[in-house]
Amino acid sequence: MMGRWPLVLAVLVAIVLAGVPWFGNDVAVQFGINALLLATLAQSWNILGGFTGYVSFGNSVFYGLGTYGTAVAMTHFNLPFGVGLVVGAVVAMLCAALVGIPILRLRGPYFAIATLGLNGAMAAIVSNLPIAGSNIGLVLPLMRGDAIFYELALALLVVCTLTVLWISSSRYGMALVAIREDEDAAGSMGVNATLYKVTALVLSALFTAIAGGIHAYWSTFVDPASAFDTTLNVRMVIMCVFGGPGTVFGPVVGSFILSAVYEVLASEISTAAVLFFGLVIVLAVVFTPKGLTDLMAGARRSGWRYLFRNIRENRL
Amino acid sequence: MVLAQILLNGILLGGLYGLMALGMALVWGVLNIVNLAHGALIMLGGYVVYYIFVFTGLDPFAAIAVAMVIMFGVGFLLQYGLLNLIVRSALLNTLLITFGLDVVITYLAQFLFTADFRTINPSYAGANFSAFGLTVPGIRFAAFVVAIALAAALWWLLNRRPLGLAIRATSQNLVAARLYGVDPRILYAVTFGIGTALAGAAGGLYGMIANLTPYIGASLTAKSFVIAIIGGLTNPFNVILGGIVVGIAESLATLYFGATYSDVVSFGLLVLVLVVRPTRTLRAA
Amino acid sequence: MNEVANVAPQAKTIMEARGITKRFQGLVSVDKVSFSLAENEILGLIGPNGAGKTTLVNMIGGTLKPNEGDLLFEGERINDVSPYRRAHLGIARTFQIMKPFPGMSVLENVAVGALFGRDGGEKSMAKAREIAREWITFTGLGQRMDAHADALGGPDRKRLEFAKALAMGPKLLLLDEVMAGLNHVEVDEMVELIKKIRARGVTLLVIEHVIKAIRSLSDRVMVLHHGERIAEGDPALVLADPRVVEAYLGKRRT
Amino acid sequence: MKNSIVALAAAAAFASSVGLARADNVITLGASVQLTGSSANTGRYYRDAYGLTIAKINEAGGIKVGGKTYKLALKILDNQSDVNLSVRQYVQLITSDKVNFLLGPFASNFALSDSSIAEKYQIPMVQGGGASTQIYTRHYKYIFGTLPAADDYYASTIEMFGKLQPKPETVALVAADDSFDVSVAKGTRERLKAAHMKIAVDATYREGNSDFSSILTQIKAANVDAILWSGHETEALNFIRQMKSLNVNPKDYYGFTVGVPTEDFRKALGKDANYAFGMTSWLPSATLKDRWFGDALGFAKAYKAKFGYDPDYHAASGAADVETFAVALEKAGSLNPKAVRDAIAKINFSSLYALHTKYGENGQIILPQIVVQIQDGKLVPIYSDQFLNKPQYPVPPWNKRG
Repeated sequence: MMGRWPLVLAVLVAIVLAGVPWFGNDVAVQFGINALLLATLAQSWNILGGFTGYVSFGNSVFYGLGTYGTAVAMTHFNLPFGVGLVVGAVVAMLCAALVGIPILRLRGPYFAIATLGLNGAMAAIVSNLPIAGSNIGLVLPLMRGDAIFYELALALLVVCTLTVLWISSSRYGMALVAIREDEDAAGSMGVNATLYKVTALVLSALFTAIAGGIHAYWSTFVDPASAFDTTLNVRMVIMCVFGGPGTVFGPVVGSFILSAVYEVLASEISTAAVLFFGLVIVLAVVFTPKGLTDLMAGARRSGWRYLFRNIRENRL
Repeated sequence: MVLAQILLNGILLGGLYGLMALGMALVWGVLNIVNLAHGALIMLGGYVVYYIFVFTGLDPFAAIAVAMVIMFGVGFLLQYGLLNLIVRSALLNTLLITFGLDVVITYLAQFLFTADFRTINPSYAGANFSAFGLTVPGIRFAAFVVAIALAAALWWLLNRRPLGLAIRATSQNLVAARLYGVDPRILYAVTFGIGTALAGAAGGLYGMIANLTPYIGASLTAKSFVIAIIGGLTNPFNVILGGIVVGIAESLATLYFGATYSDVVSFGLLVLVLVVRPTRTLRAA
Repeated sequence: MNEVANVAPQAKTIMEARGITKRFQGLVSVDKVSFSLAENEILGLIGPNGAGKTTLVNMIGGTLKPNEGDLLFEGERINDVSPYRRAHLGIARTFQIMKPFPGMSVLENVAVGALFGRDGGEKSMAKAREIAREWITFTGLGQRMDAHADALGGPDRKRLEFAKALAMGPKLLLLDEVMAGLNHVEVDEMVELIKKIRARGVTLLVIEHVIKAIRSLSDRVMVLHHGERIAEGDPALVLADPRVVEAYLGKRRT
Repeated sequence: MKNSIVALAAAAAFASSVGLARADNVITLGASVQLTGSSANTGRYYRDAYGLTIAKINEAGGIKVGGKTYKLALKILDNQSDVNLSVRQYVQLITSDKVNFLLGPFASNFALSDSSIAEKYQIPMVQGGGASTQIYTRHYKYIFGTLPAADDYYASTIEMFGKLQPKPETVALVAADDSFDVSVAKGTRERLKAAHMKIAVDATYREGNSDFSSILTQIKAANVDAILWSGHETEALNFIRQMKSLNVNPKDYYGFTVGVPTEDFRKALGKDANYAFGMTSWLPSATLKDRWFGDALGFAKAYKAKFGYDPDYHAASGAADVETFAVALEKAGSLNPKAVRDAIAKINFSSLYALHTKYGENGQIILPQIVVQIQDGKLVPIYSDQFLNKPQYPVPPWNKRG
């Protein structure tokens, strides 16, 4: 399905990125940790959203659970970071499995809406849990050495992307795509849709939660507002959709580009960056509703007219 | 007595909640757009009422009527100039674009109105009266009445006027609008305009009860969203009823569990309703 | 051919419906229909539009549940078995409103059938592709192996729909109007294909409006009208039955 | 293919960031503050106070460190009221903008996470926006604060209760659920207990809440003598307005941790602001002598002249943060972060903000809260360790007001 070139390049990129802490400066590492974690989130979202087409606004639930699982394990039980990550990941996966079974019965928009509500509910619940520091949050021990966080984030992204690579060429991935293309037909052809959807959600939760755990330890502070942040979830969606949902490298490329653009804006025009962020979303939806990969294919075929063809297709 | 008063609080607040959700439910049900900028439009409406009140000295309730006309225009233009371009694309895209709109409107509001708190504070703002031993805050009572009246007006429009019939027909089938001799683009814009006007009214009433800041939008969107789902998208009175259910549930949660639990209750209700009876509440999308 | 129908009682029954009924909001779509399918039989199912044919297929396929009655497959009651499990048991179907996976290539579409069909399907991707290629060639789509499903024209989509079901390796195949919209030559080809499939031991339930095809294919024919079974038996006899002619053909005459 | 090339380019782009060139006679203070977003209303006090104080110090010729004269400069970023962003911006300030020292953001939850960055990079941060004790219980070495401990906010109020006639006996305690307000509630609870007062209603509400009717109904039913309230300014405004519309009248007293001293509060409520008690760690007075502004009055005047609104304790606290660096730098005689940190730990000087601007063992300033009340639209200091002015007490019910 995929040529050899992208793979070779991807490996090269990964090697270059792994070297950043040695030849880059602190800023690059800082930016890198954020960009890599965001790329991981977009890639995790891709597993469910890109392959099965189920638009989840509940991934921030798993991010929050990973965050809190790690934080609670480290602060209340003095467990090492590695164990904290596992705790966070297990909690998030359990939640994904338990919640996934009822809400993945919902199709399309209903599912998106239910997950949106789920995130609100989870934030509200956690902010009432004393063990999670209620609404105040938890302060984690401080660890110096951002290079470690950086390499961890990179490793996570690599593993997550390898997982997606495997999915894209496996029987498992065929099932997910079949569900996306037509769930009823897939069912009639022997695809156990519930099983595949729930496992995809659980896989997605796994990587999302670990990213949350890494972020928690790195930023040393978690609170419900930032752990269960719908905006973060929207960002995952935008990055994935921008890069190309259901592709292997699209979400990663999409999130790298958007992270870089946003970082430049945030430091150059500070306040107006938000406005720009909003405008970009609006314009992107109007002109490139099918994402970057479609944009590139479309632009190759028909140049700038591609943009207006999209409008013609979707307008009233 | 405390319980009775708290129920009353919940019901009165619920009326306003319902009005907030009314516009969202209309736009959602007819245009199939889940408008995440709805709360921002409520906020905008609040500011419009505030400025009319402050600069012309017009009574806030009269100002709401004026603001509804202005907000109708805003909504009409938004739909006609922007949202009409994407209504036929996937739901995800309408979610994203309205999220983007929310960000833009909030930013512009903070730019134009500053982050200062604004309150629509007519002389009678704190007035109250007693009934059956309960204290009834005047403004909240009035807000409740306005909410019911607007729901009734919307019901009348949708069920008794040709325009309303055309709108309802459109929600079933896009081409149907043409049968009524209306350009669907205009019809969509009018529908969104009505939704925005209702948001404007809700914003004005909200501004008389609580402070306006440019940042209230997101939480109001979430609230409207919950209520639109609980109340359903088809009948305005059910939406108001949904608001009242949420208002009462939140008030009782505050009484029995503490005020920090009100969100647990409303979001919990949302998820429950969706999981238990998804198709009852929403039309097939 | 007629012999098969006559010896049906002795042949092993693969599927049986006992008085199954389906109502939609009070309207009866299928009304207490009973029938059975013998192993390796071809049963033609005809009836005017809205007679409940597709509803019946949907109930056998599992996308709809009957309100009353029992469905048995190889002696087991399958009323509550979900569609994918029925596919694993060996029931495959085509959809009247075709449901190809539009974003997938023809090969991938068919491979899904091989990967998840009878007994849970083939576990190896390579083998599944192998199987898929065979069936694509078998149905005459060999030239379009790598085309996107949504790029196919009508007749090719029918073939794709057919190939997908075949790749599942079914024991029982439900064909819902696979010949609609095909020209004479194509119909003849399709009839030949179906005969070949039967020769491989598959049992078939064929819904069709093309009477010529039904006549030449079926061992038995069953007629539905307003959800009720009004006739069943030897194709020649059934198609000549005045009730059938009135219900089904008569309407067209007037 | 194309994707991968873009990725490679993106990777290269962030592998090669460039540091800022720095003039060698300028000391840059960096801060990430809420200039937009939900906390922008208070965030501006810090932006303005930082800017004003730095300008004033430079006007006076800058500061002498180790025999060399330096000017101060300010690098301020907008964290958009987003904690995650503020953390990233502090890192950016340190690593890419290469600021010398850090000033703080507004609010405890921000200070809580941002202080970790200061500690991580061992760059001193003096912050005037976070009062929660949580910030100081982590034994960080590089974080100092000019807001007194949140636990103690109601200390002077409760002390005053003992001297009031009639003495309030039953209290309703209402607090938001964020870091600062939970600290306030915790400390207040302990103090009320020690003063043998009864907490009849103890309610915590969700940060950002706009409807208090249920809580107010419970307070009304409990018929308390006093309400002690802790939260954010916008919530305080909503609380008072709804108090009036539900006709809730504590018999003697209602007080707020925030809001009362600000001009906004009085403007928004008009006459309904009267009688509300509050507290402030700072009032502009001539007794607070200051090296750069003369005294606190001079600061207040300069501030109002430049920005058009009155400063409150947030602003004064922010100004004190800048002055702390100025004084400590001169004392340390070096720009070395460690040396400056040690100097800050030892300083004790009179500023526009506090007679004794010095930091306790944990890094937090110790300063009493002055009880204030709005009387006829004016802010009047009432009590610090003795009565400063006569309180209008007990507060009249809503329907008995002019």
